[in-house]
Amino acid sequence: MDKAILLDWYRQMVLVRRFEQKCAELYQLGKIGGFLHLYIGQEATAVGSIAARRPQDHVITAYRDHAHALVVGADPKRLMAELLGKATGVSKGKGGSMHLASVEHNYWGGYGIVGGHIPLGTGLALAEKYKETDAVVLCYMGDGSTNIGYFHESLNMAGVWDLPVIYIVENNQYGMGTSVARASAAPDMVTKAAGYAMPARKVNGMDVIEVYNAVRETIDAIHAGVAPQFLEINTYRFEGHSMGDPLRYRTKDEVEKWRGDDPIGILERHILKENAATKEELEQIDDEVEAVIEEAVKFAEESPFPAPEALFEGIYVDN
Amino acid sequence: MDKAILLDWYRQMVLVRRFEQKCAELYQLGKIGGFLHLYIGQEATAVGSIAARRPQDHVITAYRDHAHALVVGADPKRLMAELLGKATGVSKGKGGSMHLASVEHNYWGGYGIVGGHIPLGTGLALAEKYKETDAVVLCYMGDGSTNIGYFHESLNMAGVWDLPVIYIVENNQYGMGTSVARASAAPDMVTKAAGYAMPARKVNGMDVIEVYNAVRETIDAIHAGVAPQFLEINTYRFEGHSMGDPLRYRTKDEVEKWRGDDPIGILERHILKENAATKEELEQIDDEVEAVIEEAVKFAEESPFPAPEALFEGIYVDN
Amino acid sequence: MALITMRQAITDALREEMQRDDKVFIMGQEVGVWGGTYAVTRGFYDEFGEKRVRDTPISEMAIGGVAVGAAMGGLRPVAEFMTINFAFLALDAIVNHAAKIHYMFGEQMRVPVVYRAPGGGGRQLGATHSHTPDVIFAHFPGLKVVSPATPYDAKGLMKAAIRTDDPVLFIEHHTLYQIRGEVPEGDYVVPIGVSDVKRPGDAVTIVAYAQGLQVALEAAKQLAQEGIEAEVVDLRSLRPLDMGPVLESFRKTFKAVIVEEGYRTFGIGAEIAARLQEEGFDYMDAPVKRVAQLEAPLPYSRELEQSALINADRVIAAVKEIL
Amino acid sequence: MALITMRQAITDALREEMQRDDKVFIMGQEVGVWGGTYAVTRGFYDEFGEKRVRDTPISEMAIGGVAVGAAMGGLRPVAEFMTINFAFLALDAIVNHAAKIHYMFGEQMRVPVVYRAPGGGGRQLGATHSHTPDVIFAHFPGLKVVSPATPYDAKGLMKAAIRTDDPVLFIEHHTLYQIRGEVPEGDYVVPIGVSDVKRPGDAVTIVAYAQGLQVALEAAKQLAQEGIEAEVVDLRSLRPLDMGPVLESFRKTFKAVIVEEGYRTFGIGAEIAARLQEEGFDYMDAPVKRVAQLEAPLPYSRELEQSALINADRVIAAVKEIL
Ligand SMILES: Cc1ncc(C[n+]2csc(CCOP(=O)(O)OP(=O)(O)O)c2C)c(N)n1
Ligand SMILES: Cc1ncc(C[n+]2csc(CCOP(=O)(O)OP(=O)(O)O)c2C)c(N)n1
Ligand SMILES: [Mg+2]
Ligand SMILES: [Mg+2]
Repeated sequence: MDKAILLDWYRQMVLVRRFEQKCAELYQLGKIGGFLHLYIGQEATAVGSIAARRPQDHVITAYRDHAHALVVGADPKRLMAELLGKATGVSKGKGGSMHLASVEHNYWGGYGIVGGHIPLGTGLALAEKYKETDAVVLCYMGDGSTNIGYFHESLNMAGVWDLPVIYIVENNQYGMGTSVARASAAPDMVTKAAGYAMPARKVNGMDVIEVYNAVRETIDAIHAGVAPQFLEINTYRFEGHSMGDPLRYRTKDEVEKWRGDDPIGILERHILKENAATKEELEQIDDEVEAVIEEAVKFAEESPFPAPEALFEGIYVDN
Repeated sequence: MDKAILLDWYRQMVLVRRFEQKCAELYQLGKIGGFLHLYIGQEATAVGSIAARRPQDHVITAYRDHAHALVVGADPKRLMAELLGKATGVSKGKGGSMHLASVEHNYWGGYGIVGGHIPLGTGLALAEKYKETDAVVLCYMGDGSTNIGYFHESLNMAGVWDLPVIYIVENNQYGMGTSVARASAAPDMVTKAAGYAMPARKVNGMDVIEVYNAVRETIDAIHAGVAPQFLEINTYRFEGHSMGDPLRYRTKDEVEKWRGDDPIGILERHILKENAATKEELEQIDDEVEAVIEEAVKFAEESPFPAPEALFEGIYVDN
Repeated sequence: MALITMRQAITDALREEMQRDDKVFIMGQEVGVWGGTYAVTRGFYDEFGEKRVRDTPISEMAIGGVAVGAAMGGLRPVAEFMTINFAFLALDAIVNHAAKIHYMFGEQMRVPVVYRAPGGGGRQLGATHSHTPDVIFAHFPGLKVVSPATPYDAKGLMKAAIRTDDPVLFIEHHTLYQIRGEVPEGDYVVPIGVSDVKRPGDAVTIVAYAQGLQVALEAAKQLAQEGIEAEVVDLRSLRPLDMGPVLESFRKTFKAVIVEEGYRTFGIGAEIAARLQEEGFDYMDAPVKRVAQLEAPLPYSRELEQSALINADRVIAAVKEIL
Repeated sequence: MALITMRQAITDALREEMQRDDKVFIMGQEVGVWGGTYAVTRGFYDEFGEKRVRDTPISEMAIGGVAVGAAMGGLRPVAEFMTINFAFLALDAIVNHAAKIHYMFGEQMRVPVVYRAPGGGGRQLGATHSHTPDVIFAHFPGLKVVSPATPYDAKGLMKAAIRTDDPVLFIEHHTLYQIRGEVPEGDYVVPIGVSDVKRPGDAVTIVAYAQGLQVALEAAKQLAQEGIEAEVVDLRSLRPLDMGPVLESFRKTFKAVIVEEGYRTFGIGAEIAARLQEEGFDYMDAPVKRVAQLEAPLPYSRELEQSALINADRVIAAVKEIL
């Protein structure tokens, strides 16, 4: 892998990590409200997979959506502004943490209803196929969401219509407090693809290079005519489901074990081992990211809240 | 197979066939209204499978529900009365063709929302497991209904909770005008069970003996501790989906081919070959069935329509 | 002007819009090979091909949601629920996604989807298949909800629905497909959110829509024979709800009866009555009356079902109570 | 009498009913190991075991429908939707099955299920997670819908809901869990379908329920400081809807304001206003006013969200308009 690419991935993963940590802080300060779901521990998935897409390919996910927004290239300032409910936010302060989007980057959000976005991603793929482009859709979802009707109906419809979509299950082992084994009759995610005759593959989600390669190959397979596709990316969220999670459902040991596989640590060790950069160079990246975050927070804090009239703006296109 | 049993199955299958034919007539006469879905061609499924259940085992199905009602032992008079919208009907004339039930026979209906009864059957199984009985649930459904969210969520939940239920897909090759291949990404029904880690088996639904044996063995498997279970029973409906089907979606040849496998014909040939009965004895059964049907129609015709007050009766148990 | 059925009017609107704009396509159960269970899209599969006339599996949640995604992606889907009863399964997709995405993401996306949904009672289809649940969809801002009663309105509203960039639920009462009416040859649009006086009068205002309108017109005809001239206002759209013509009529008649096929409690008529007393209080000569479905799950048995439904006699009785 | 929170009152009702009847059990997302996302069932998993406190997958359709089947089979499920927003996904199971099975099969089956559903706005959860869609469920006969506003009512209504053989949707407004009130020690039941005067007065009738009741009481308190004594009637149940105490109050005050958190158009207040003018026409001194949610998908940003919601000031202003 090219050295510049590795460093860019490192930068992105650190950006996600620091962004999320900052969000947690701002939540404690009461500046972010509502629900807040952090991506810490899962960074390699968004970074590796989105690195593999071309600009015309679409991204859509659930409410754990900050990372995807940052990685597609949305402006951290406008993302932070959204989290603070500001008029300058990507969604004008109306969406909040669960509803980030950046359509100019083909990033379609951010959805709070578990599984509700799966048909939306499927529909985006239908539109591309209909328009006869070669774009594909990366439709991310959690392990828990595979048990909802939306998952079943969407994957089946995509299969019947051969739609260019990759269903990417970010298996972080739990849906809230319920482990995969307690929620899924078939705890192996890839077996769920069988009922839709869909090619499926397991990926180590702590290794950004493996994620990248898997998604790259899967996009190629779609271009070769085998669509839709299914990927199970195994990962772990190091923090609670959302702020205020009592964390009664998993042991400290389990968390520690997974923290040993921190995807940033794995990439860092790889970079150092391959002499792609020095410790100092990586620290410099950390500092650059820190500056980006500070700037984002400053922008967000200084931005105005939506004007009262905004309440009735944008309900309809045609009034 | 015991001779008396074979003859009884023959009688049941003929009863279903004649009952359905009579329904078609009464529909043309305007005596039956609403939607009417005939079971002609599929008789071996209801007869063979219900023969395998014990009285404590439950039966629940979709709107193609006359056969199951007859075979569990509900009174043909009250079934026909229901179809004519009479107060003496099993559902007091309120349910009609799609909502036959006979709870005294552990037959829970008859449901018009495709897939809507699958969680109900699953819930019945939960109740039995909760009460620690050995009863199982036979939950029938069409091939088309396997594509709805209810199917997915119910089978998964049953799998997580190890519920004593057999999901029986009556694969008659079409959901209305849509063939299995055009509706299911995985046209092989049994592969759909993989996503729930559920044992699954294909059965020839034109052979009542094979159906009986398969269901018998599956109930045994549940008693041996392997639950839930999945069966795909392959069959064909000889008539349209419901009355007024334009039948544009399948060829005459295809229908003829399947008519060659008429389950009543197959059983009749088997009976004659095994010398279990003579042609005359079978004809006598036909006549007996004819009398039952005539009696049912007479009863239904002579029964009163519901009184006007019935409209507001039974909306709530506690008013 | 041709005298055509409402079915034909909807068919014509769909065909013309598909010819006009190749981003318009149809998806739903049995819309293709079968020709539509109400024969509205008969012949379309051959005419436009399977790309633009897409038979779906029995998957209402996906029909609801995939159509939204396709609309976000630049298409203009006309997604059909075989009946509105089955749209219950898509409520989340309709209300949480179709209706909210434009707003919730700060106007980054548009969702120009049309959901078609035939429905209604009176055909002995039993409690689960006979709903007129229009009000529950009309409750949510972000969605537009229309339900025409005449071929003219049906064609013009369908064109408006397909052309607007907002999501529209287009409700077709199945007993109206046979209704005939005059429809001009050329292209025209009936604006969404505009009520319409269907019959002038000065004795009483009857507010109705869809099948209720036909019942109301029948009642008005009979009332006229007794010299009572009812003004009949057709809402046509339930959201946005245009109270203008209703209030105007009320300020002239001082009395109103609302006719709807759905249940009375928390029904369409409740809102109309509430608005009339709020905005027309000084003109109220009598209580505003509501004629609606009696509150029971609709039974199968013919007479029993009919006894729960609205009819002209009940409307006439309500009018006479307040005259 | 102990002063306890509404959360505790519901917890106590559930625990006591589970102790009383071993057919009562709980199912839902995170009700077990997690202890309930609103901590209502905290400790239950250890106390009653996984058989009676069942964590489910994220499968709302199945939660809705499996509970119906279990109830048909003789159990008394208390099935929880984590929030009422997610109950949209179970609308079909609730409306077409829970609510109709008893009737549609000629009373052969009973469906004694309780659906619990917390909900409401005001917590910056965004448009999809902040609904107060109570009215759409209350529209359908066959279902009972309750939504208490005080700990006393919550406990008594939960017991009634579990004990009735009919399906009940039990809506809990999430901002009320912290409200404290007096609750007697022993077993008691608050009947479903009985409205209740929560504050006597003679100047104006304020009709409310759930979170709206707390807003109404706050407004009444402030009005009293100006010498205006409002009578506040709590509906408690939305179906069956008990208009008795509302009408009785109205015949005394001649004026009414309805307060609800949900959307105004086709909302709860529309029906109350319609009924008041139908049944209390001769007592109407002024239009019946409605205070409800402004009609936009609820935005995330705090002030903007708050601006759409009801509050005491808006109630006071409405009262003053008609005094
Ligand atoms: C339809 C629906 N049901 C329930 C919820 C509540 N809920 C939010 S997130 C979540 C867990 C989802 O788990 P998973 O899909 O594994 O995603 P993860 O949080 O692990 O990323 C639940 C139950 C919801 N938002 N939507
Ligand atoms: C939720 C829902 N969607 C659509 C329908 C309309 N519909 C009734 S039967 C049917 C086909 C079902 O096919 P299948 O499950 O194969 O059963 P079969 O009729 O072949 O026995 C459809 C689409 C319905 N009743 N319910
Ligand atoms: Mg997860
Ligand atoms: Mg079939």
